[in-house]
Amino acid sequence: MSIFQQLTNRDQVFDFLAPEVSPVDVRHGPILYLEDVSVSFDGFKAINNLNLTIDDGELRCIIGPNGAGKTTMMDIITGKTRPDTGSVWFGSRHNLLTKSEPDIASLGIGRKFQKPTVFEALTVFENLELAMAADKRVFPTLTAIMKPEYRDRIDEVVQMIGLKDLRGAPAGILSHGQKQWLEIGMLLMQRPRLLLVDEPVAGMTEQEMERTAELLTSLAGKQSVVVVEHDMGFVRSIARKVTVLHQGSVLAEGTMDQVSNDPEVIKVYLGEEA
Amino acid sequence: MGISRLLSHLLLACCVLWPGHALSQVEDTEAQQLLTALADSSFAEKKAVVNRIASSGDDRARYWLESFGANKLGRLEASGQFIIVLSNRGRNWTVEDALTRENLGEISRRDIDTIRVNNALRNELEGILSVIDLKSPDEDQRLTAARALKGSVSGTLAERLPELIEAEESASVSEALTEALAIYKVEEQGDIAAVATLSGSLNSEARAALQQAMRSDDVALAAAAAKAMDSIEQKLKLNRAAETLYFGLSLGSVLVLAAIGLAITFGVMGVINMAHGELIMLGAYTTWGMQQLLPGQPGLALLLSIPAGFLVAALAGIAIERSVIQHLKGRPLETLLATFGVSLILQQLVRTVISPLNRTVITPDWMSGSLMINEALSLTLNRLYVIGFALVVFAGLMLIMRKTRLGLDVRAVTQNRAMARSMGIKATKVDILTFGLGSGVAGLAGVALSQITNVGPNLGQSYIIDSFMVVVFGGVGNLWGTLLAGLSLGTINQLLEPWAGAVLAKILVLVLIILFIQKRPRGLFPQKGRAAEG
Amino acid sequence: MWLTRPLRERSTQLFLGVLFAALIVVTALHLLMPQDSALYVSSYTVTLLGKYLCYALLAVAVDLVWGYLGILSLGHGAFFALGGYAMGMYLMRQIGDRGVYGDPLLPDFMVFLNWDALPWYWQGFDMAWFAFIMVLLAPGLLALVFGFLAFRSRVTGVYLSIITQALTFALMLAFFRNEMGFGGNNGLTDFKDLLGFDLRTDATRLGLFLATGIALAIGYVVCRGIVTSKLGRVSVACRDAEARTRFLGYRVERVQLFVFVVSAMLAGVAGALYVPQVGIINPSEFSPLFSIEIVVWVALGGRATLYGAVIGAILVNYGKTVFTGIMPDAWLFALGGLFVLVTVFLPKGIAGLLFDRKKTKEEPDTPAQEATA
Amino acid sequence: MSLKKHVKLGLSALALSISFNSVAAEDPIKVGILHSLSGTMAISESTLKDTMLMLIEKQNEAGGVLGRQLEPVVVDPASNWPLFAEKARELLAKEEVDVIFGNWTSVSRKSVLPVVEELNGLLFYPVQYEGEESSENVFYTGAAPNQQAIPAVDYLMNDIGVERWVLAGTDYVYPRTTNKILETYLKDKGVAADDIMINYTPFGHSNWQAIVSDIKKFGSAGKKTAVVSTINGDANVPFYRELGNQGIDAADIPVVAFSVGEQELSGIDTGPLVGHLAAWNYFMSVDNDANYDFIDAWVEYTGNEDAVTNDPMEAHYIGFNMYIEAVKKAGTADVDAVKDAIIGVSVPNLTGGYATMMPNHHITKPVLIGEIQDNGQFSVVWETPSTVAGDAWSDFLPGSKDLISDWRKPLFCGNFNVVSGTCGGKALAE
Repeated sequence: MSIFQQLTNRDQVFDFLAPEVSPVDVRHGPILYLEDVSVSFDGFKAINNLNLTIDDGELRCIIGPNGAGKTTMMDIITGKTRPDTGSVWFGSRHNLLTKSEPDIASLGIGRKFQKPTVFEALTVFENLELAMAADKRVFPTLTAIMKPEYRDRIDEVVQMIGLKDLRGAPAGILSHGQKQWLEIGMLLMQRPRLLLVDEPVAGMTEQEMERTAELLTSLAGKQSVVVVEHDMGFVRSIARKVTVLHQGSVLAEGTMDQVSNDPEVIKVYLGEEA
Repeated sequence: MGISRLLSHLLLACCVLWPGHALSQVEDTEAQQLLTALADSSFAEKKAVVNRIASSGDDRARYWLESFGANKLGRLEASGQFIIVLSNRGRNWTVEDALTRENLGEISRRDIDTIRVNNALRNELEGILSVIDLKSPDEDQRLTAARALKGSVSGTLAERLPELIEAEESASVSEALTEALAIYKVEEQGDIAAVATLSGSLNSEARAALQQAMRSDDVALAAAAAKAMDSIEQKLKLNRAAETLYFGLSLGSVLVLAAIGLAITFGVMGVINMAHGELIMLGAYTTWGMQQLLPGQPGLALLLSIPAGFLVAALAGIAIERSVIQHLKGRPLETLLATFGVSLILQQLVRTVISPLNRTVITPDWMSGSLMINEALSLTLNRLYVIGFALVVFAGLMLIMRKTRLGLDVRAVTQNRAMARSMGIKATKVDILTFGLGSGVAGLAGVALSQITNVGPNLGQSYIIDSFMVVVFGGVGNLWGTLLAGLSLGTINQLLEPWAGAVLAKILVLVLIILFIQKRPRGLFPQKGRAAEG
Repeated sequence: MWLTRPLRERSTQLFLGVLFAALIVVTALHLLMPQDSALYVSSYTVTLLGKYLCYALLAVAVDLVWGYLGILSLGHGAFFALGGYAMGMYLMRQIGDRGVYGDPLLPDFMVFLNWDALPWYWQGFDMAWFAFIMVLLAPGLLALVFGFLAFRSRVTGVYLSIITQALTFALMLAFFRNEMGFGGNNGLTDFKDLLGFDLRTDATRLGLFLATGIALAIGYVVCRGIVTSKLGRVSVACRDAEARTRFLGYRVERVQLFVFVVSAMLAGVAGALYVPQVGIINPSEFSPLFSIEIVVWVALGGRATLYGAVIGAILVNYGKTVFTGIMPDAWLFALGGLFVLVTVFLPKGIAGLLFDRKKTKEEPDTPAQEATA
Repeated sequence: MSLKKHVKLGLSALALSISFNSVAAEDPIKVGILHSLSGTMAISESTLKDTMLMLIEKQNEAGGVLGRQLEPVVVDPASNWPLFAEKARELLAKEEVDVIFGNWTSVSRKSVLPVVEELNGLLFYPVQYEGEESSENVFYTGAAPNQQAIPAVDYLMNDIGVERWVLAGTDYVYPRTTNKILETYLKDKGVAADDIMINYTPFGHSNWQAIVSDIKKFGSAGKKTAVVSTINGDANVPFYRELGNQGIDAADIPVVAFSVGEQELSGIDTGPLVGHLAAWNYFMSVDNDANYDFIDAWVEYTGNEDAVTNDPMEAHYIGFNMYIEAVKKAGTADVDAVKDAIIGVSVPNLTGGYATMMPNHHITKPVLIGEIQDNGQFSVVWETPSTVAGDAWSDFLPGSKDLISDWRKPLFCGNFNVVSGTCGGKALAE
C-alpha cells in the first residue's frame, strides 16, 4: 500500500478515527421498540401514539389501508422523519431519535423503499458494491480497492437475486421486479440486523413472489425482518405475526387468523376488500 | 442678501402700493431697453435690471421674468429682436416675439442668443414672484409664497408683515407669515419672545435661526433658543424614525413587486425563470412605449400601461413557457440555464431594436413631489403609490389564488400533479395560465419600477437575484411569505444602511439570507408533509 | 491506487495524449517557425490558448460537482476569482518599488488612497510559496465553510444554486468596495514579473501556457481519479438517489463537501494561472453572469464526462473571440441561443453526440480492472 | 439601427478600399477603435466608436493624410476588462494598427496600459479621469481633476457662496481620487471637516432615499450647501428622481456633476433637474459654429435628428485631429516619430478655442459650468477665462505632489520626483 494511501486512509493512521459501532444489545428484550410515537403534518396526524416491538430474529408483517402510516413509520425508524413525541429504541442501547440516517444504517437497519430505488446510472454490480458493508467514510471510500473476497460476496448475492447475467448492465434497464430484487440484494449486502421491507412483491410475477417469500423467511431467525405489504396472499404465505395499522396506531396484532377474524379489522380494512 | 433686501423694498413698493392689477404697458422702446440691458449686462448687473423690469409695472414683466428664469428669453442675432422660446428641442426652435407675442415660427438655434440666467438670479426671481404672490387671490399661491419667505424676510417687509398677517384670512398662511416674521426677529433682533413661536417648528430656516441664537452672547436668549432646539430635536427624532420605516417599506414593496411574480412561477410551478428580470424590463419598456404613443399625457399613458404591461409580459412569458420551459419539465436546473439564455437574448434584443441607452419615462405631476406630513417629514409620492400598488397587486393575486377556479386548479396541480390530472384538470392549460399570470405580474412590477429607476436593458439584471432571495427567504410557494420577506428585507436593509453604508448593508442582508437558508432550508413559511420532502 | 487508476484508462490516455500533443505542436510552431510564416503561432495566440486552458480547467472543476455530484454551483466564478486574487496579490508585491509612486511596500492604489500601512491580509504575499498555498487555501476554505453549512442542512438542488449565486454576488459587491483593500473596481494590474521571470517576455508567456496545460492534465487526472474510485460511484449515487445513499450508511453531506472543496481548489488554481496571462484581476470575475457562463461551457461539452467540459470551454471561448471580432451585437444572441439549444435539444452535449456509442462500451470501468489494482 | 451602422461601416470600408486602391499607392494608416459595443459600457462607448468612424470617413473624403487613407479596425472588448487587454494586444500585434482610440472606464485603461507600453503603441483616451498616471504611449484628451473638479468647486465657492459640501460618488477609483483631491483642496481653503460629507455608493445604486434625506438634513444647517457628484452612469437617474421628489431643487442645494452629460440626460426626465450643474470641457449647447457644424455632421451621420453630442466625443475630435497634425508634422505614421511630433501640436476645439498637447501627454482645455435645462441641454453659466493645462499628478495628494511628467528629452519621464530628482517616483531614501 503506497505512502499516499497510508496518509489518506486516515483510520489506519489515527486509530481513534476508526468507527465505533457498539453492537446491538438484545440480551434483554426486543431489537426494535417504539413507544407512544406521534407525528403530524400540517395538523394531520400520520402517526398517533404508535406502540410496536419487534423481537430479535422475528419476521413481522404490517398491513393497513392507505394512509395508515406504514411508510411514515419506516421513515421514523430510519431517521428520515423525526416524531413529535415518543421514543424509538434499537436494542436496549441505541436511541434512534438521536441518530442520522447513515448512523442508523450503519447500526444495522436496512430499508427497502416502497418504490424501488436503485442507482440507475450504475451497474447492478456497482449498486451491490456500494451497499456492501464496509468503512463508508470519505477517505476510506476514496481509496477503497475491490478485494477478491468482496467480489465473491457480491457474486454470491447476484446469484441469489438472479441477476447474474445482468451484473454489468446499468440498473436503469432492469424491469420493475428485477429492481425490487436488486434492492433486496443491496439490503443483503449491508448485512443488517433488521430489515425494513416496504411492499417487496409489488409488480412481481407469481414465481418471483414465491422466491421472495422463501428468501424473506430464510432470512428470519438470523435477522429480524419487518414486511409492509398489501398483497394478502403473500402476507399469508410468510406471516407468523401480523400487525394491523389504522390511522397511525396499532389496531390489532396477532396471527393472520386472529387478526383476520378481528371485527374491528374486518370493519376498517378487510371489510373493504370483501 | 443685500440686493434681495433692496429688491424686496422695491417690490413692496410695486406690489403693496401699486393700485390693483390694472392693465398697463410701458412703451416698446422702453421694454426694448430693459430687455437689452438684461441681455447685455453681467450676472451681477442683471439683478438690478430684473428689479427694474419687475418695478416697471408692465404686466408683461412677470411673463418676461418667468421666461427668463426658464432660460426661454432670447434675442435674434441678426435683428436684435427679443423673443420667447416656445419649444427648445432639436436644432430649430419655435419662438414668438417677446413684445408683441406674435408667433415667429421655427428659427435655427444658430441665430438665437438665449439670455443667460443662473441659480442666483433664479433665487431673486422666486423672491420677487413670491412677494408679488402674497397679494394673489389664490390661497395656495399665497401659502407657497409665505413659506418661501421663511428666512428671506427683509427689514422693510418685516415692518409690513404684521398688517399683512392681520389682513390674511387663511389661518395657515398667517401662521406661515408669523413664523417667517419670528425667524427674522430671532435672526436680526435676537427677540426672545419670537424664540417661543419657533419652538416646535420643524422648518430648517427656523432651526438655523435658533442655532445662530444659541451662539449669541445674550445668555438668556441662548438658553431659550437651546430649550426650543431640544423640543425640536425630540420631534425630529420621531419623524426620522418614521422616515426610515417609510424608506424600508417602500424598498420592501419594490422587492415584493419584483418577487411576487416569481413566487408564482417558481413557488407554485417550481420553474426557475431566470428571465423574470427581463419580463420586468418589458413592463417598464411598455410604459415608455405608451408615453411615446400618448405624448403630453404621461399620467394617462402610465395608467394604460398597467394593463398593457401586464399583457405584454404575460404573452412574452407564455411564449417562453411554450417554446422552452415545457420541454424541460422536471429538470429545474436545465430550466434555470435555458431561461437564463432567454434573458440574455431579450436584453440584447432591447439593445438592438430600441437602444442601448436608457429611455426617459416621465413621472406624471400627480406622482412627483411628496406628501408633506410636516416640514421635517414628507413622503415621496411616487414611492407612496408604489407601496399602494404593491399591496393592491398582492391582494389581487391572493383573490385569484383563493377565490377563482384557476387558483383552485393551480393549488391542486402544485399539491399533486398526477392526481390533479386524473381529476380532469388540464395541467398544461394550468401551467400556461399560471406562468402567464406570474409573468404578467412581473410586467406590472416593471411599470412601477419605471417610476423609480432607469428604464434600460440592464433593468432586469439588477432585480433578479434580489427577487430570488425574497422568494426563497419567504418560503417557496407561499405568497404571504413573499410579502413578509420582501417588506422585512427592505426594512432591515434601510435600518442597516445608516451605520453600515449602502454597499455593506446589501452584503450583510445577502449573508443573512444565506445563513438563514442554512438554518431553515425551506424559508419562513415552509411547505410541510411527505409531499414536500425530497 | 485511486490517483494512478485513470492512467490505465483508455479515455484518459487519449485525453492526455491529445493535450500534450497540442502543447508540443504549439510550442514548436511558436519557437521554430519564422515570424512571417503562415504556420507561425504568435505569442498573442499562445496567451489566448493559455487563457482557454485556464477556462478548461475551471470547467472541469465545475463538471466534477455538477456532472457527478448533481450540485449546480452558480458560484464557481468566486473560487476562480479568489485564486486569481491570491496570485494577483503576490504579483503586486513583486512590483516592489517599480510602481509609479516608487513606494517599496504599498501597491499604487493604496498610495493614492493614502493608506499608510499594508493591511494584515496582504502580509506574506511577497513570498511565492505562501501565495501559492493561499491559491489553494482561500477558495478551499470558502468552499469548506459554505459547503459545510449548506450540505449539513441539506440545501440542495435549486436552492443551492441560488445561494451559490448569492454568495458570488455578495463577494463581488464586497470586492468592489475600495475599503476592502483589493483595489476596488480597478482590481490588481500592471504586473511586472512572476518568480523572477518578466511577464512581458514571450518566453514567460510560453512557460505560463505550458504550465497551464500541465495543470489541466493534473486536474483532469485528479478528477478522473475521484470519479472512477468508489467515492465517485457514491457521488453518482448521491446525485441520483440521495436518500437511498444515506440509508446505505454513507454520509452524503461529507461526500458532497469533499468533492466540492476539491473542485473549488481546482477552480482556484485555474484563476491563479489566468491572472498573469490576462494581466488583470478585478471583481467582475465574481459576477454571477460569468459563473453561469461556465456552466454552459460544461453543458455544451457534455455533463459528467470531464473531457466534454474541456471541449465546451474551448469551443465557447473561441467562439467568443471570433464573434466579438466580427459582429459584436450578435455575441449575446449567440450565447443566449446556446443556453437554450443545448439544454433543450442537446442535453448530453457534444460529448453525447460524438462518443455515445463508444462510451457505453468503456464507461462501467469493470471491476475486472479493479482487481488488478 | 445598429445593424444599419454595420452596413454603413461596411460601405465606408468598401468605399475607402476602392479609393486607396486608386488614389494612395501606400497602404492605409490603420486606426484601431477599442470601445465596448456590448455589455454594460456599450451605452456610453458605442457612440464613441461611431464618432471615430465618422471622423475617419470625413478625413478620407478630404484625401486622408500624407496621401494615405485611414482604415478603421473595430473590435469589441465587450465591457470585459481582461478582454480589453487581449483586444489591445490583438490590435497591436495581429492587426498592427498605427494608433488606438479607445477605452472609457479607468479599469479598462489600466488593463490596456501594460500592453500598449510593451508593444509601443499609441492610445488616445477620451474620458475625464482621476489623473495619477502618465504613460509614454498614452495621450489623455479627457479632463484631469484640475480641469474639471477644482474649477467647479471654485465656482460654487466664489459665485454661489457654498460653505457646506457633500461629496457623493460611486465607489470606484475616479470618484475616490477626485474626492480625496477636493477634500484636501477644500480644507486648504479653510472649510471645516464637519462641513464636508463624503458618501460612496455601489455601481447602479438605485435606492437613494436614505442618502438623499441625509443630504437634506446636512443641508439644513443654515449654511449654503452643494453636492459634488461623481455618481456614475445608471445610478444617476434614481438619484436625481429622489432629489426631485424630496423637494431638493437647484435653488436650495445645487448638485454639480462630473459624469452627467447630454447623453446621460437623454435618459432622464429633466423637468425636476433644471438648474442643477455639470462641469465639462464641452457642452452641446456651446454657441459656436465649429460646434454647430460638428452637431450637423453627427446628426447626418447617425441619421437621428435627436442625436446628442458630449464631452468625450469632443475629446476624440480633438485627439483625432491632433494625431492627424502630428502625422503630417512627422511626415510618417511611425509611432516614435508621432510621439515626438505631437507634443506642442495645437488644434481648434469645439468651444471656440485651441487645445494643445502638453509634454505630460495631457491637453489644454477650457472648463465650463452648465446648468441643466428642461430640454436636456446645459446652458453655460460660467467658464474659465483661459484654457487650463491638465495635471498628470495632483498637487493635492501627498503621494504625487512632488511628481511631474515630461516626455520630452532630456527628462523623458512620466513620474519624475522633483524632490529626490529621480525618475520612477521614488522619494529620497532617508
